[in-house]
Amino acid sequence: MPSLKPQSDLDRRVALKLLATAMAATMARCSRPEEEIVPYAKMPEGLVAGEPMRFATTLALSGYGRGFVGISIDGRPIKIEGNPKHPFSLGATDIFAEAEVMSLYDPDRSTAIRHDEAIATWDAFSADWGQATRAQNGHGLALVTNRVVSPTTLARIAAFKNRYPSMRWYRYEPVHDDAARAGARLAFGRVVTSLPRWSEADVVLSLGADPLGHGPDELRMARAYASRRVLGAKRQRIHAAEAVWTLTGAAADFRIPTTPAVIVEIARAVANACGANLGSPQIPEDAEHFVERASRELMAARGKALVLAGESQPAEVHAICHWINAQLGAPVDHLPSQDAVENDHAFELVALADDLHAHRFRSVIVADANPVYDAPDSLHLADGIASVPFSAHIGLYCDETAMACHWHLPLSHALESWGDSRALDGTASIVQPLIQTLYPTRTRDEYLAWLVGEDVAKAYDLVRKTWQSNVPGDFEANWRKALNDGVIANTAATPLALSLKRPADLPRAATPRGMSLAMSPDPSVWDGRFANNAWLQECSEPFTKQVWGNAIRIAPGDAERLGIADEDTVDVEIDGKTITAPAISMPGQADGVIGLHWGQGRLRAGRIGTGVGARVCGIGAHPLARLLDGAVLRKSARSVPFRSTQAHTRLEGRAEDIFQIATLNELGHANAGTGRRPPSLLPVPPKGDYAWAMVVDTDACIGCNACVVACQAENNVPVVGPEEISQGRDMHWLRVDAYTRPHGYIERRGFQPVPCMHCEYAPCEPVCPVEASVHDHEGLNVQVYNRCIGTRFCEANCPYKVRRFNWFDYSGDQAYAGEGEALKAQHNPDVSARGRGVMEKCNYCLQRISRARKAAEKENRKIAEGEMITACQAACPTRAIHFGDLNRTDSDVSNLRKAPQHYVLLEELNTRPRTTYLKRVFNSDDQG
Amino acid sequence: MSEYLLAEFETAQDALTAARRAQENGRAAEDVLSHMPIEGIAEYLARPRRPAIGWVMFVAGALGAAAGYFMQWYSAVVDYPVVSGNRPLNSWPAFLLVPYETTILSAAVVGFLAWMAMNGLPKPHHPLFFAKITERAVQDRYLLVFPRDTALAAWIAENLKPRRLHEVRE
Amino acid sequence: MTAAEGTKERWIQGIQSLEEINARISAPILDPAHTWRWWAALAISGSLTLLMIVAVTWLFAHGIGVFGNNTTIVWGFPIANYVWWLGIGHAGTLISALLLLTRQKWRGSLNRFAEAMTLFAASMAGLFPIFHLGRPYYLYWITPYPNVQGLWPQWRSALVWDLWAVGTYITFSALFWYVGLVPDLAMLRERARSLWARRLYGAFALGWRGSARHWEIHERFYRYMAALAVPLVVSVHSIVSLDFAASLEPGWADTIYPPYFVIGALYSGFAMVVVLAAALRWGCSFEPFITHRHFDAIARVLLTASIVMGISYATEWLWAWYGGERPERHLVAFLFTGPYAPLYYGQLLFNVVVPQAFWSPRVRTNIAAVVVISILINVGMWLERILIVWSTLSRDYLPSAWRIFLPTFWDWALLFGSLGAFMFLFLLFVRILPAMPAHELRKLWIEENGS
Amino acid sequence: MAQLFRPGANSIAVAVIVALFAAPVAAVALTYALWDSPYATDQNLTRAQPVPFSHAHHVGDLGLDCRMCHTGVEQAASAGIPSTHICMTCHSKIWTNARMLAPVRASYASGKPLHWQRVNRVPDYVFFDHSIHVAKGIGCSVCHGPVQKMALMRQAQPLTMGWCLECHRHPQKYIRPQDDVFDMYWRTPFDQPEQGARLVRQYLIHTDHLTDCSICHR
Repeated sequence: MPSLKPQSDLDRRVALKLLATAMAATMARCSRPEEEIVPYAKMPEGLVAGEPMRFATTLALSGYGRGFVGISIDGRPIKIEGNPKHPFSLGATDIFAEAEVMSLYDPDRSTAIRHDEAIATWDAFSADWGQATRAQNGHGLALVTNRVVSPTTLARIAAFKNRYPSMRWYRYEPVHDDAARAGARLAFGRVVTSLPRWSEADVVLSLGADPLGHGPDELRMARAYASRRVLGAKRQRIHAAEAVWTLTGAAADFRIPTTPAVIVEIARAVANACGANLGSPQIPEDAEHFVERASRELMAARGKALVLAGESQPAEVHAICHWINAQLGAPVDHLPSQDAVENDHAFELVALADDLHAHRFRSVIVADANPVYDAPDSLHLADGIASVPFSAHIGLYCDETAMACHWHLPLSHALESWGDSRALDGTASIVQPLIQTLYPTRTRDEYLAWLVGEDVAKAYDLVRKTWQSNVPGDFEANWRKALNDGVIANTAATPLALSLKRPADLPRAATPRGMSLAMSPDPSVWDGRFANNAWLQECSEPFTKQVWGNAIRIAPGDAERLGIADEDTVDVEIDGKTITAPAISMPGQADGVIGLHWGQGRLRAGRIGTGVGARVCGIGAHPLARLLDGAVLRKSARSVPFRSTQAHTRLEGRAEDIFQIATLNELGHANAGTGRRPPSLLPVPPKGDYAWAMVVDTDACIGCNACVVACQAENNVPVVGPEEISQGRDMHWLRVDAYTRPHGYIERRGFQPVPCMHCEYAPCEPVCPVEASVHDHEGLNVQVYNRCIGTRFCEANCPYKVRRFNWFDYSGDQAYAGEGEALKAQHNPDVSARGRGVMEKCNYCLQRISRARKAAEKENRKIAEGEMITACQAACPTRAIHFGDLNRTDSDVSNLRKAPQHYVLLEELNTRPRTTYLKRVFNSDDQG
Repeated sequence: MSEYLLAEFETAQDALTAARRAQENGRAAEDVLSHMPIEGIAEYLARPRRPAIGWVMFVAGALGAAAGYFMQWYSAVVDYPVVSGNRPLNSWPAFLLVPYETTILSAAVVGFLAWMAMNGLPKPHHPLFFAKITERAVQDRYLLVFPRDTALAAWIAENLKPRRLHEVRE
Repeated sequence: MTAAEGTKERWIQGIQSLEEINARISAPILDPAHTWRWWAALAISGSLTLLMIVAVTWLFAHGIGVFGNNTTIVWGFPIANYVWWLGIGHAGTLISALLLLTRQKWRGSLNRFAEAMTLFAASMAGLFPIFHLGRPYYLYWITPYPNVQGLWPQWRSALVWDLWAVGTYITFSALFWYVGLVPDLAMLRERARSLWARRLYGAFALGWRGSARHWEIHERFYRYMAALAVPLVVSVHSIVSLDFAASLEPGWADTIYPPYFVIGALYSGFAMVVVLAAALRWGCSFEPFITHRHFDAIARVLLTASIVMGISYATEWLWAWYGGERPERHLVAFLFTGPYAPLYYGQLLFNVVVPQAFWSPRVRTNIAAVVVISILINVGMWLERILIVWSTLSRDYLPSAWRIFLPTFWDWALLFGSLGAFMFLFLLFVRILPAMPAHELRKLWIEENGS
Repeated sequence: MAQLFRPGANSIAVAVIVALFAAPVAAVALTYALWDSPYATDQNLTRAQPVPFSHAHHVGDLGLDCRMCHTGVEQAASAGIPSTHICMTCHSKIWTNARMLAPVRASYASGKPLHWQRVNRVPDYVFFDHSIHVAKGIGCSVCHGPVQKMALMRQAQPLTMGWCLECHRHPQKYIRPQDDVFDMYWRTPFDQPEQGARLVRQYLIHTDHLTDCSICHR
């Protein structure tokens, strides 16, 4: 592996300081500092200085592995991209994968062994460990982990159990699937993983489910979803009944906001329609039409109809959905669960707490988990762990749990580790490091091996050992292929043929006392493990556009009833526990339901994440619950700022022009766009070798933000921090505007990614006094940072407001929480870091265009269609972003520009944008 | 080494009449020193001339305009053409504003220089300052300036009736 | 105006001799009375100037993030202050030039200090675009100068036009002012007591001795300059207005902007002249030169201007409605109902309603009243400038980009600091240079009283 | 006796006025001259190196090809400073114990890289790419000068933007046939005007695009 070598290119801030003295320097000689070039002593294999290298690797989310490709330059990982060969990446990424490079270089990562906070040594630890486990077979020894599906880790745990037979292993995952597991037990008598073949469904009914939301299955689902929305494909009809907005709900053709209790009744009604006899459903009449239509269409589409239940639904509803799907012959595979433990997650967590308080343990190892944060305060885990004589925490950070333990052992980041993992369907892939460990850390497997005395074991050997035993044929060849492809061939599980139990009666949900809390993992920091990642903290929540915190989302009705205005700080009280956060009212959310996100309110996340937002998972008696009743909402005495990157999501009567919506019928009648240009007095643009253009399909876009973080990683876009956000400042080159507008009789929400429009008649250019904003011959509107003097006339005159100004030295001296220095290593060396006082903006990944052009020119050919891919385009799981050359009449973008749903943002200004859009399209009620 | 006679008058009117009479008698004054401009007195002086400062400023302005436009045309069309908002390289309507200003600027600056040159200023030292009375000339008096000459002095005292007659010598 | 008409009708009152004029005019310089007023004023303005220096240091040290600007409202106080100060800077040259060409006698007492005001105000204005820059040390990139990159300014940018307009304007005003000063400097050369003072004034008087030949050239040159000044002044604020009008933003891209800005400039400029005139009259006992009639005359100008402003505002509303473009209409609605509404109503009140009091002669001749109203007008005009900058950027085409501007301490510090610096310079001016054009007043006095 | 100034004052005054108008112009002219001079551009500057490596010896006398040590030049933006191992491929056999080479051997033994002083440098916001220039017939000597004569490496050209533009505007003046790119002794042939124009067409070089800001700055 190449080692992290100091950046050989000149420190950019020095350069800027030099520039700053340019004027004076003309008078007195400016003595430029000597600049050193440090070559390798020994050049690593295959490395060309300054050229990117790509390694297939695996990153886990909630334990399940997804295969990605890591890009490193001069041995520094700088970017994560999708791995087309991996069934759960399909070449796309999500925000968590993109942000891993940020976590890798996080200066707050734990770098040393600690004993009661003080830095300690291996020897001290092993001595103490020996003490704790001497002369016993593991009696009173507990191991706590999150979900484990990695074959190697499972092998290590087996070995551990082998060495300490009577130890107890507790595994729980904060973002769990207990309801689905229980539902499967009811339906099939065993736990299974059910994977819908979404793309095969013509009609989908989602009962509070969010298959398009973040999670281990998002990328596969999103791609399937998009495959039914491309031009010409038979469009899917999606019905969603849900309490709070989900990305799936936003994508649905027909959505109805209902309380969880009503969703149970809807399930009952649909089941009855399929021939079950579960008593008469109690459907409020505003939902009747929805239910009737959904059932009718499901019936009509037998074999191609699918019903999905959400985690917030009780096990019975999941069971019923399995039964309905069976009746409908739904396209869904039931696979053996990769989760090695039979018990449910919440159950295990409670068991752990009970055993701790019963003082059953003399030693506890918490391996890469943070139960003290995840578990509700009612379990008093911190005290429990503290009461154990020997306790050790293995983790990336000195987090809440590390504080409760005596020992803390620093964990290696995935990008510096060898390991393996499995995807939801069992597809195995290797975790391959892109860099040597930055600090003296070890992987989870190494620690586990080491705890049973194999202290020499290196992760690399452990992984190879695992696979030597279960890969037939020439191992070395398969190994190289596995590393190269990022997947291990034929490791996916085969679907089970299961006998289905007839559904027992569906219990009537008791009408909730007080308001109910609908809780889900945070769309930016997930279950809290990414809370110290500045990119993700500044990545806005899809609907509220909130950053750096979590809001209490309430229905407008409740807001009115309780006299709560947007951004008021409110208290949510439940069982004596209180959550305080700013409130935001969400048109289209069910009355009586409060929406909350886990994952914020970390107590010991690091300089970035500590104290941001409110801790939601601490409340309630039932750990990891998705739904709680009996909440009381009231205005708070405290005041917590609501920080968002978009203050206005209503379109103020400009919907027709800005966020355009069409029904399939309207589209049918619309005649195809001609691509003809409106008249202008200005001359025709000069014809260059290429005419780059982008078409963004707002119909495919599900608002997952992957493009935003991908852009940030690719283009060294700095974070600005909460204070600056409150000032109304942000730096994202690509923003996803969230809009809500009534359409027909329902509230529509949609997403509009807005990069620079690269207008042919760019308004920003003629107003720049120094030619810092100019056009090049390939139609790019380029910003020359080093020429910019910061008049900001360009942004003032930009109708799309896509330009971003460095009010402070965000990427250098004045970086938020001193991130600047730490992230030098992550910076993409092909992109300038922008200094204070200059304007910047999207440039269609100019560095990639330039790389592609040079590659082509060296071979005296032109860049091929699809050869040039922007960072946002590469990341997009739904392929909503199309990029290419308008000079080719046959190119993707040229064709899309002729599509009937094609439109130009603010066309009346005749700025001739090169970035254009496809309308959001919905099925209408009538057509089948 | 020049020496003068200064005929002092109380009012502009007296000065004007005196200057005219002197000129009619072929003894036109060299110059008049006054604390304020006196309409039309210049034509009664010896060797009257029409100052051409207006023409100087006009020419300067015209040149300024040409230079202003040329600078823009040369830089934007010839030296380094850059595509800016796809405007024509020679965007003449936009290029008219700078020349407008350069016209006025050069006319004013050149005019100022001409103003000094034609007045022979700066001249902090001037023989006339040897006369104490010149300090009143810039405050409230009127002085007709003649070459020093005894005969002339007598004539002046006789015909022009100055309030006083001063001699200027080293 | 001739001596025939009664003393009431005279522009200079209670003066017995030319010498008295000279004495009164040089008094503030050579033997000042009640200096404590001056020192007090100097102390106040001095401390404000200090505040400005601190603010600028802080600004350059930390970057323009210290302002209240944000991602969409990228322009804020500095631009508004720039436009406002430059507007004030318009009165001086206009008064001396336009009134000279139209042979207005009341010009005499006003032009000298009004021109000084112009210079100082224009200098203040000139500073703000620099404070506003992200990288102020590269300001010179806007100028065409030989450089190793082979680069030029981008001539289509209104900011480049600004540079030339303001640069020309300051240079021009300085020359115009100085040329007018020379004869009076000569007077001071003779009246000053200490040898060094005499030498100093002498040096700047360039050896002016009141020669008839000089006077002839001087008169011509001065009139030509005046003739140039008028189109110049008109062009300057028209070009400034193009910073906004040459864009395609709602509320900015209006053809009415240039005239509207020029009148606005006149308006605020004359208002400031009133304030300074009153101050001089009081502080330097210039009562004989600055009479009620002067205030009355200016008040009439202000009244006219206020009506024109009112019409301009109405025109904007009309166009927004008649043009029918949603963003335009939305913007006007936003002005009346949005968070800036109080400021907007203040603007309308101070700029259009209050000045209507000038219809009454009693108000026009009551100096205190005229001064108060003029101050209000200046406040109103500043509000207009800031709202022009803010409101459009706060309500742009895309609702997703809508934001509100919240000023910071440093925004205010620079505004009031610049006011202090302006006062400071003006106070120095009245103690160093003749605040009244002695030679012109002597001429005027003679015309009014016969020799 | 009311004279404030001596007669000499008149000429002094005139001189002052003239200076007032002439000084700014002179200042700008001087600044430019200075800024374009080697004094500011570091042209012809040599720097002290850990090992006094002589291109004159290796290229001039021994006739080594550039690519032997600068391995990246055809594939990458940076030509690449040779790793110690590359030095030792020869110097493990010849001059094995020359005192001059002690640092190299030390680096080889310890694995700690040598710290060279950069000679040819463009600012970090300029993205110069060796490989494309080499691929399009721009010879090493165009920018690096007669390296084969340089005992110690020095910056042969001003490397100012104006200098870059000259070639980007008129590549035909400098372009060579592929085979001559690494020829340090290449001389502009008499028929360069025709040959240059032909090569520019042959290599598909579009000069209008060559002066786009985005070619070098991102």
